[in-house]
Amino acid sequence: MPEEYRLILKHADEDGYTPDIDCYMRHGGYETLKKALAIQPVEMDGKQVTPQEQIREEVKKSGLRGRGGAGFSCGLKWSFVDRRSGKPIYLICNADESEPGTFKDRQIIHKDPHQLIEGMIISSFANDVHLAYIYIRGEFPEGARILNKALAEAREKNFLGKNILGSGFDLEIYVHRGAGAYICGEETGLIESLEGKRPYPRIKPPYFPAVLGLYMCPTIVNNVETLCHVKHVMNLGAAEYSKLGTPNNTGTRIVCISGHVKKPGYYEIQVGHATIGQLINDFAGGLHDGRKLKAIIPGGSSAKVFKAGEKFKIRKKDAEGNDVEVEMDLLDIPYDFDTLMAAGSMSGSGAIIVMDDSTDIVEALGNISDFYAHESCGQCTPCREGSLWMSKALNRLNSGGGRQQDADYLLKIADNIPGGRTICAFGEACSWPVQSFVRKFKDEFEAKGAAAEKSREESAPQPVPAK
Amino acid sequence: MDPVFFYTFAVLAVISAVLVVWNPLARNTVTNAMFLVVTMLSISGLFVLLQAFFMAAVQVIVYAGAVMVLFLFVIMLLDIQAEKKRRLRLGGLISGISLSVATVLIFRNALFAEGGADETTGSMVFEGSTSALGKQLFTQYLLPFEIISVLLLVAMLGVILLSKKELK
Amino acid sequence: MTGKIFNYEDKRREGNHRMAQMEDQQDFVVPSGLESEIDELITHYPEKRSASLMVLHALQEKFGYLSKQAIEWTAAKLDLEPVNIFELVTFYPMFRNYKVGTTVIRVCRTLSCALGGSHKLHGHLCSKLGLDPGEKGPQNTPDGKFTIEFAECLAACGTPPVMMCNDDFYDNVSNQEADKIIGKYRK
Amino acid sequence: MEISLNHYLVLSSILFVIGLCGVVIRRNLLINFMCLELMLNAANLALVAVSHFRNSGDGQIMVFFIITVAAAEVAVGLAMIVALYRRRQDVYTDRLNSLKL
Amino acid sequence: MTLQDILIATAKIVAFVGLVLPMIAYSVVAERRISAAIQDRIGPNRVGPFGLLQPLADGLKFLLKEDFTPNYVRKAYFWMAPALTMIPSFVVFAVIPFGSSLFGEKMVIADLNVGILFTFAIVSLSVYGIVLAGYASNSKYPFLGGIRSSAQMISYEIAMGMSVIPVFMLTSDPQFYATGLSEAWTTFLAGTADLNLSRIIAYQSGSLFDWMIFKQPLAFLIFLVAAFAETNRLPFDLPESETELVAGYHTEYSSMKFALFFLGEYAAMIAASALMVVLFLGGWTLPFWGLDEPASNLFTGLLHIAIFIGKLGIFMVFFIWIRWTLPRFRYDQLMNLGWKRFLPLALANIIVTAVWLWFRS
Amino acid sequence: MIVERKELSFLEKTYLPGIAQGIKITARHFFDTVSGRKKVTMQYPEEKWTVPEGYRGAPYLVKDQEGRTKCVSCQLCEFICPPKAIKITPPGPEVRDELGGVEKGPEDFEINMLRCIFCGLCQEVCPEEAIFLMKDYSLTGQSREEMIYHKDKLLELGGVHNDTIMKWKKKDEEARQQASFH
Amino acid sequence: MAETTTKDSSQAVQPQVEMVRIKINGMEVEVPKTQPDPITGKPVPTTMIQACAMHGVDVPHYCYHPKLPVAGNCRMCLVEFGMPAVDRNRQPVLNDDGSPKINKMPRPAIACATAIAPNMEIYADSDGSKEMRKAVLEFLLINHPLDCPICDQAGECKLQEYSYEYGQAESRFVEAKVHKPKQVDLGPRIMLDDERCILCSRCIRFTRDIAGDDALGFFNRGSYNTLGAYPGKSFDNNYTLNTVDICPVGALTSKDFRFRMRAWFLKETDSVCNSCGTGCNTIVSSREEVIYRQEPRENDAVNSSWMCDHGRLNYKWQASDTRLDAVSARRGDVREVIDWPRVVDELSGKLQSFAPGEVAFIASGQMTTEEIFLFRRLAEKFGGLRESFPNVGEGDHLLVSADKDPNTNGLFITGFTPAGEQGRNFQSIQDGIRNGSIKALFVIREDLIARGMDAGLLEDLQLLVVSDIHRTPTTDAAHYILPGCAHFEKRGTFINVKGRLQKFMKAVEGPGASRPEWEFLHELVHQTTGQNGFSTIEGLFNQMAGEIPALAGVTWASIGDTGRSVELPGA
Repeated sequence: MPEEYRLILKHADEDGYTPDIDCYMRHGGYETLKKALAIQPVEMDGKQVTPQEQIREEVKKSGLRGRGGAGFSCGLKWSFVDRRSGKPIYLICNADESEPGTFKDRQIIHKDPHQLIEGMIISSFANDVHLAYIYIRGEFPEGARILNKALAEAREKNFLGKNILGSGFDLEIYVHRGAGAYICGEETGLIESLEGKRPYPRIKPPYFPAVLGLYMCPTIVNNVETLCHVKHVMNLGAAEYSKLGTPNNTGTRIVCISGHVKKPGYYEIQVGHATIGQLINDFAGGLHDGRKLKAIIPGGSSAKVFKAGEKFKIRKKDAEGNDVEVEMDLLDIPYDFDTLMAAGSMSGSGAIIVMDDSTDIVEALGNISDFYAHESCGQCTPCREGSLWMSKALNRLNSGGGRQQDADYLLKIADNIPGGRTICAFGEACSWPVQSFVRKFKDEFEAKGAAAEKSREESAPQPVPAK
Repeated sequence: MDPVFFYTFAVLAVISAVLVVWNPLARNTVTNAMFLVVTMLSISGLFVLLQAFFMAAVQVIVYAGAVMVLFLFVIMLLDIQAEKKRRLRLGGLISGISLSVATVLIFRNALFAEGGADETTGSMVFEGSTSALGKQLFTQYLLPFEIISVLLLVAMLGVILLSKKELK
Repeated sequence: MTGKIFNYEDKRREGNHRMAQMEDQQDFVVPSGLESEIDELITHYPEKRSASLMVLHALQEKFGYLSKQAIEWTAAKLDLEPVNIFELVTFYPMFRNYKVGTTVIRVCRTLSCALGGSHKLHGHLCSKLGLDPGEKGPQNTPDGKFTIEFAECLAACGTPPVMMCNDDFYDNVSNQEADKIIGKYRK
Repeated sequence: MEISLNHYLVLSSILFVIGLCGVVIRRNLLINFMCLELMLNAANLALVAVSHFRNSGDGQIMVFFIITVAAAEVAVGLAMIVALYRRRQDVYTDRLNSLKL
Repeated sequence: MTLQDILIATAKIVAFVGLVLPMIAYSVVAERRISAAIQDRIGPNRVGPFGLLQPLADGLKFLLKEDFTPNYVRKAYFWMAPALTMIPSFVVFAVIPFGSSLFGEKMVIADLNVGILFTFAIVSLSVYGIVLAGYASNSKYPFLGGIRSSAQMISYEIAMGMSVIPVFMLTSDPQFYATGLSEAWTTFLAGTADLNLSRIIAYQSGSLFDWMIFKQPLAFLIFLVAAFAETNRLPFDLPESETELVAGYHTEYSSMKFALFFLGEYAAMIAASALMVVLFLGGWTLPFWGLDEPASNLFTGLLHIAIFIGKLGIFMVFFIWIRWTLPRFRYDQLMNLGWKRFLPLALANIIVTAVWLWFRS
Repeated sequence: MIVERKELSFLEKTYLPGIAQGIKITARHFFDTVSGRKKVTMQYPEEKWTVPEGYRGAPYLVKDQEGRTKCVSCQLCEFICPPKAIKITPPGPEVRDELGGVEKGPEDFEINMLRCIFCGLCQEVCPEEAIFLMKDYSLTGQSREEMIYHKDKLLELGGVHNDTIMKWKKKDEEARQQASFH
Repeated sequence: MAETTTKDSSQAVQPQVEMVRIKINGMEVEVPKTQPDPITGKPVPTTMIQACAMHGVDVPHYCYHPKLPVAGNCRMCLVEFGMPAVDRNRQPVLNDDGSPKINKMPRPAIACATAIAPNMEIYADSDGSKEMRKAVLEFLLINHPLDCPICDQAGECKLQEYSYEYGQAESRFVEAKVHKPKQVDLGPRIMLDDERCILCSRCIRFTRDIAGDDALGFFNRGSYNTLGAYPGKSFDNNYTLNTVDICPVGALTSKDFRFRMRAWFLKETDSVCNSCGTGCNTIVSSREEVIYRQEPRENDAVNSSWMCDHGRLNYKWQASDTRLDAVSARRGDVREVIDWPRVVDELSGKLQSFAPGEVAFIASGQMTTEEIFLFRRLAEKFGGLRESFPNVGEGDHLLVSADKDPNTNGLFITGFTPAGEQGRNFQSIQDGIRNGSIKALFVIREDLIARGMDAGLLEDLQLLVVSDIHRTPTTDAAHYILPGCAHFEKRGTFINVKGRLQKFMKAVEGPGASRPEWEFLHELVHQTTGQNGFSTIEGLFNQMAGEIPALAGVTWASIGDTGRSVELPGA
């Protein structure tokens, strides 16, 4: 059984580890920052390479992938930033952790806020950012307080403010609180929200944050965990860091396991070093006694569901770099970015939700669907109307008004929402669960609908839902 | 009586034939066609004088009753407007007149040559009896008759093909 | 785990329809301390408008809800039209433009917590406070002390069921624990 | 005065010449066509007259064939005129001067 | 041709017209009364006893109404057309034997050897009246009526002509003439040739089943239907269909000109009925009481005329009856029926008859 | 809807039986009338003609079960009316309470019965099923004005239409279930 | 769309833009690489929808409006498209025949916001694109109340049009619809029906970005999103009714037009607003000689697609009770109704009986250019003083001009009153009447008593001829009243404050005996000067253009629907 490899949460659950700056500095905090600020320009290929460029190169080389959901390369994201416009560049830490099933950011912020702040300062330095924000969910008032306190401490120690540690680098970080909107986790929605508007995601093109972000200036939006990793990349060096995990899926990541397991919680593992089965059975203690696995949502509620016992044919590169096709059991799939993608789902924000055989799958989907209907911002048509439609249909199905054709009915609705038809990825997020649940558990949906039809028939003359 | 009828019909035929070709009063194609009908009927009358009753009837049925109705039908269908007054083509006029003169000359030779056709009395033996005509048609002229019938069939097919909307 | 774990009689959204009903707060005065705090907040942003969420948070913390006057005050403060602020207030479920109890209990209803028994917890709390357990929208106790409502994911899915009382967060809430918490806030 | 064969032949040739003139001079396709019929009729008249005066049925049989052919010709000809008109909206020969219709 | 011939012919014509015109008039009354009865109405019953003077009133009305000539009509044709419609219908009567003989005169105006050809020739001309009326009116409904009628008439003429050929094939049968005819008939038919209409009557004399209607039922059927089409009667009244063409070719006509169309139509009906009586119903004969021989005295002569008129009446009533029974055909149906049904049927009938005759000989 | 046509037998294809049948029917009428077995006249107005199913008589307006005018003054009938016999006066912008929850109703609705050709297009086009061709055929009046039927008269003549749609009621209930706006 | 802007002057000023070759529905076309931004006017990349519109391909859309910023939220304009393929080195991949290889993109793009790129292929009519439209329409319609019979927009509703074209006939939706507030009173001129709203945000963008009054917003969230104004705050700026025009559905309705007439009955006439000197192009909708509404007509050189509420609603006077509808002559104390031929006869006789200079002429900026031209001729004939009054009010930053007369420049350009000399002769005329040197006055469309003339002074005149459209104290004093026509009732031209010559068409008939002024002026000129003029407006205009240097070369036909600029005297 693979061991946990704690990088971010190294000290988090240690006894006596407190979120204040002294404790952090005792454990070697802010050393990496000092190291980074001390980097000297070097000559390479006859060109002057600034320290900032060196850090960015380092992050790029480390293969660090965003931990927010999409798994996009962090170094690449930074490289898109428009540095020639002359407009200020902003950094925003996306701490609007709203994906159901995910609770890692809360741990980081509550237990080790300075790690985040250090990562942000390094990232800001690397990207010439002088004003950064932490957009934290409204539901984390405690987190906001902790962060504010940590920021004040850092400011006091001159890790923030003017001329940080004498390097001539200025940076200010502020905490901005959201107010309970899932859509603020979408980076352009977040930017709009930060600008004080309704968090309607922006159309891309033309409003790519890296070019036209906050106040129409280039903006970097990174997840909490990603920014923490930046610190560790700089600490370990890109080469060392990229040895963690598997190629192209480097580093560690925090996996949040919830649902019907004995020991739900967060486990930091090297990416790809543990399979889903190991995560559920070994780390999380397996299912409750006497229960059988029914379904797994591998990456937050918007990821496509896996049905217990599914087998996958996955193309991957073997040791010699040849493409081979491997058949894998669901529980044998390594928990990394690419394999899950190949299996038709995604690792998303690293949240595994486990459902055992006591779960009514239709009701579970109803719950998810309700969530998305509630959280749809209502800006663009397919998601606005489709999410509520699906939720209404599922509510009807669950409250005894179902029809046998409701499974197809749901699929037809869900198929009209994703695939680039909406402004942001919320369209996919709300339709993928419906598509995957209904496709994989169609018999249950149809059985429920048929049962409802039958009972209505028996208790006639109750009116059938008007067609 | 005969000369009276002959001249009546002959004059009628010639006058209306001229009016078919050139009508100073009306420039309407229907009028032309109607005068042609009159010509046809006159000729039919002449056939009667010549004791060719069957031919007379066929002349009326086919020419006046069918062919000319077809002409009228086409004229009306195509909605052919009255012609504008147009200058005659000089070339056409010259060639027309010269052709006519030539034809008249040719005919003159045939008509008024020595020993020309100047019979005045046809005997009444072949008096246009329909049955006699029929017998001759179906015995002596059977082959041409059949050929003609094939011709009619071919014409029919041709017309159907032509009048289809799209010629492909 | 028995019986239905989810309750679909969802009338929660009724709150959304209260847009036209704005609470009038005749005695709305922003204390100078709060105002200077807000002025400080505004300096955090290059553009004033950005501060609107933080200002609204601050006002709601002080008054418990956002009245008509609060919205108009905010708009004036940030050089905006009131409609701009009202758009935000109606969008974000954490902002309330209606009066609530002194303690607002928010129970997470999203999948992990639902699997972990949050509906049971909600039902327990309601019956304890004498409210309708079937109702999912916000409900005030007659004494005005408590408001209970469902909330979407509170991001502590590993320790269900979870709830928040005002700004305080409680996870792994058993029925007994819930009773204790209520007792604590009743004082 | 007796009416002789010559009378008929003269009449027939007059009609024939009129028809011929018409064909040559007129430019309206339909009228050309009518004149053709006129010429055929003139020929018919001559044939019937000859048949009568020469006392044989052959002339009439000939006429019978001519009438049949004429009917076929009229049907085909008019169909062609109609087809032509559909394409060109015109029945004047001098304007139908391009080989490719 | 002697003066006496001319006088006799004139007398016959006068007598015949004197017979036909009232028939037309009263067939109009009959039409109105019968249609009324069929539609549970009463019909004209005010003028004279039982409305018998109605034709008089109608005629008066036609005469006194304003004769309105619309602007923009083609005047010459407009005036000519009604006459052209009426004349052929009357001319057809010339060859119809409407009785055996009176005072030794055959009761037919012109006893032509090509009688049937004559009738077809004339019938084929009757289309001009309608076509020209349509053309002359310079108005779209009459125009459409004219176009329709020309196509319809040409089409049905062919079927009609084809349908009677077997009849004449039978009557020209040499065997029949060798054996079948009585002396009275032989003298009566002296000097007539094959296509003479009296010969047909002679052929049909004898027994009831010698009537062509029984010998050539198919020919009768086709002829009957074609007769309906040729006279523009329902169900083939497309040239004048009121509902679509607003009376078609005579829309623009009024007063006496309209009356001429009307007369023409009924005259044509009577002519067609008369033809059918002659061709298929044994003409003026009846197969009993010796009425199938040419008349030898005045009484039988008159009786023959009465028989003829009686038979004619049956057809007239049939014409009228059908009008109130069947709906109008659609134009394509009409053409289909003519070309694709009747023409092949008529041809087949000819062949069958020919084969039968060939086998018999 | 597609009507299946049954294949005709040979005899039927000749139409002769059909024609014979037709002649039979007309003959029956003829002889009935001629023999006087059937009375040709009817003692109108004491005796009234029984109007057959599907008869198109005069168009009238109807109310729904709660007595509301069903017409919402959309003016489609006015648009489609071939002889332009219908004239609707729209209500104008004022919100009216007397309509009973119906957002819009006609201020006046005129049908000129002298112009009306009873074609039924108004009934066919009506999206609210508010106008119906009734079986009235003897419309009389002493002046042209009298023959222009106005809204009140049309509604009175039309009466209540008992349909099952109950659009406004359903709308009300649905809205009330979700939240109240009134 | 953009190409409808006037071709003559505005096009020439713009710098030449680079052209890009793209394919739309398989048809190869060239489009400019950039387009001016609707608000700032700066060049921005041409979008797919603009490119399609330039070549006559209609991409259905709701939220997109050519004159507003792009929102991209309705998703109706989603189209499939293809881009030239590139290999690893960003070099274009070529087909065998050397043409660039086009890869169809896996995800569609919204045509309203996606910029065109060289060799791009837009598949606006592909099955995939149509399928997406169908889906979007279904989503839009599930919560739409479908109350077309009630809705004022029916007949000009985009939802109806596109449903007909792209939608499906049946609804699959069996759930309860979301119900939102109906008959919301947004402001004095606007009524909102939230259930019909498809949340395209056009109105919000218009009021925020064009009218500059951020009054509208969306409340709530998701499918419960509701358009509204801040409770208790009235949506009341001078441009509110434009939101009704741009609303693609019937959510925003004009209280003035609400439930008054169905769109399909209305006859539309091109006209020009006469409320101020801007001369907004309008469409006057009328049915059976009643005007029901006035809407802006697109003209980028004048009013873009907008119009102020005041001008739009300023048509009611056309049907007012005070309209003059009879020609009358005052004989002593008795007013006699006479007919036009007689009044022209009498007037020309009487006018000619005065010595030169004894008749003064007063015109108005409400008259059409042709009428002023004829009036000047008449005045020149009698050599009298000429006068017109300035009419100044308040203007604004957008469309409302301070000059309240639509044709002040017409007065200047025809030389009736030279520029800057309005109102200068009034005193002299009054003095002239007083001292008897002026014996007659011919006034058109001006109430002298309201301008401060003493009513008694008018009594001193031997002849007072007044032509107006409404009854005024001056008309009451007149010897002859000549009822004129409102600009809705005749044809003519106005020249706006910026010197744009625009023509307007006749929408309705004038009341009673009223007659376009140019008609009787033409007759008067003809009878008094013997000059022959033209008896049609086209001929009259062309004749005028020949005599006025500023209009040289202009003909009635060449004015076009959107007018043309003319040189202003002194400009």
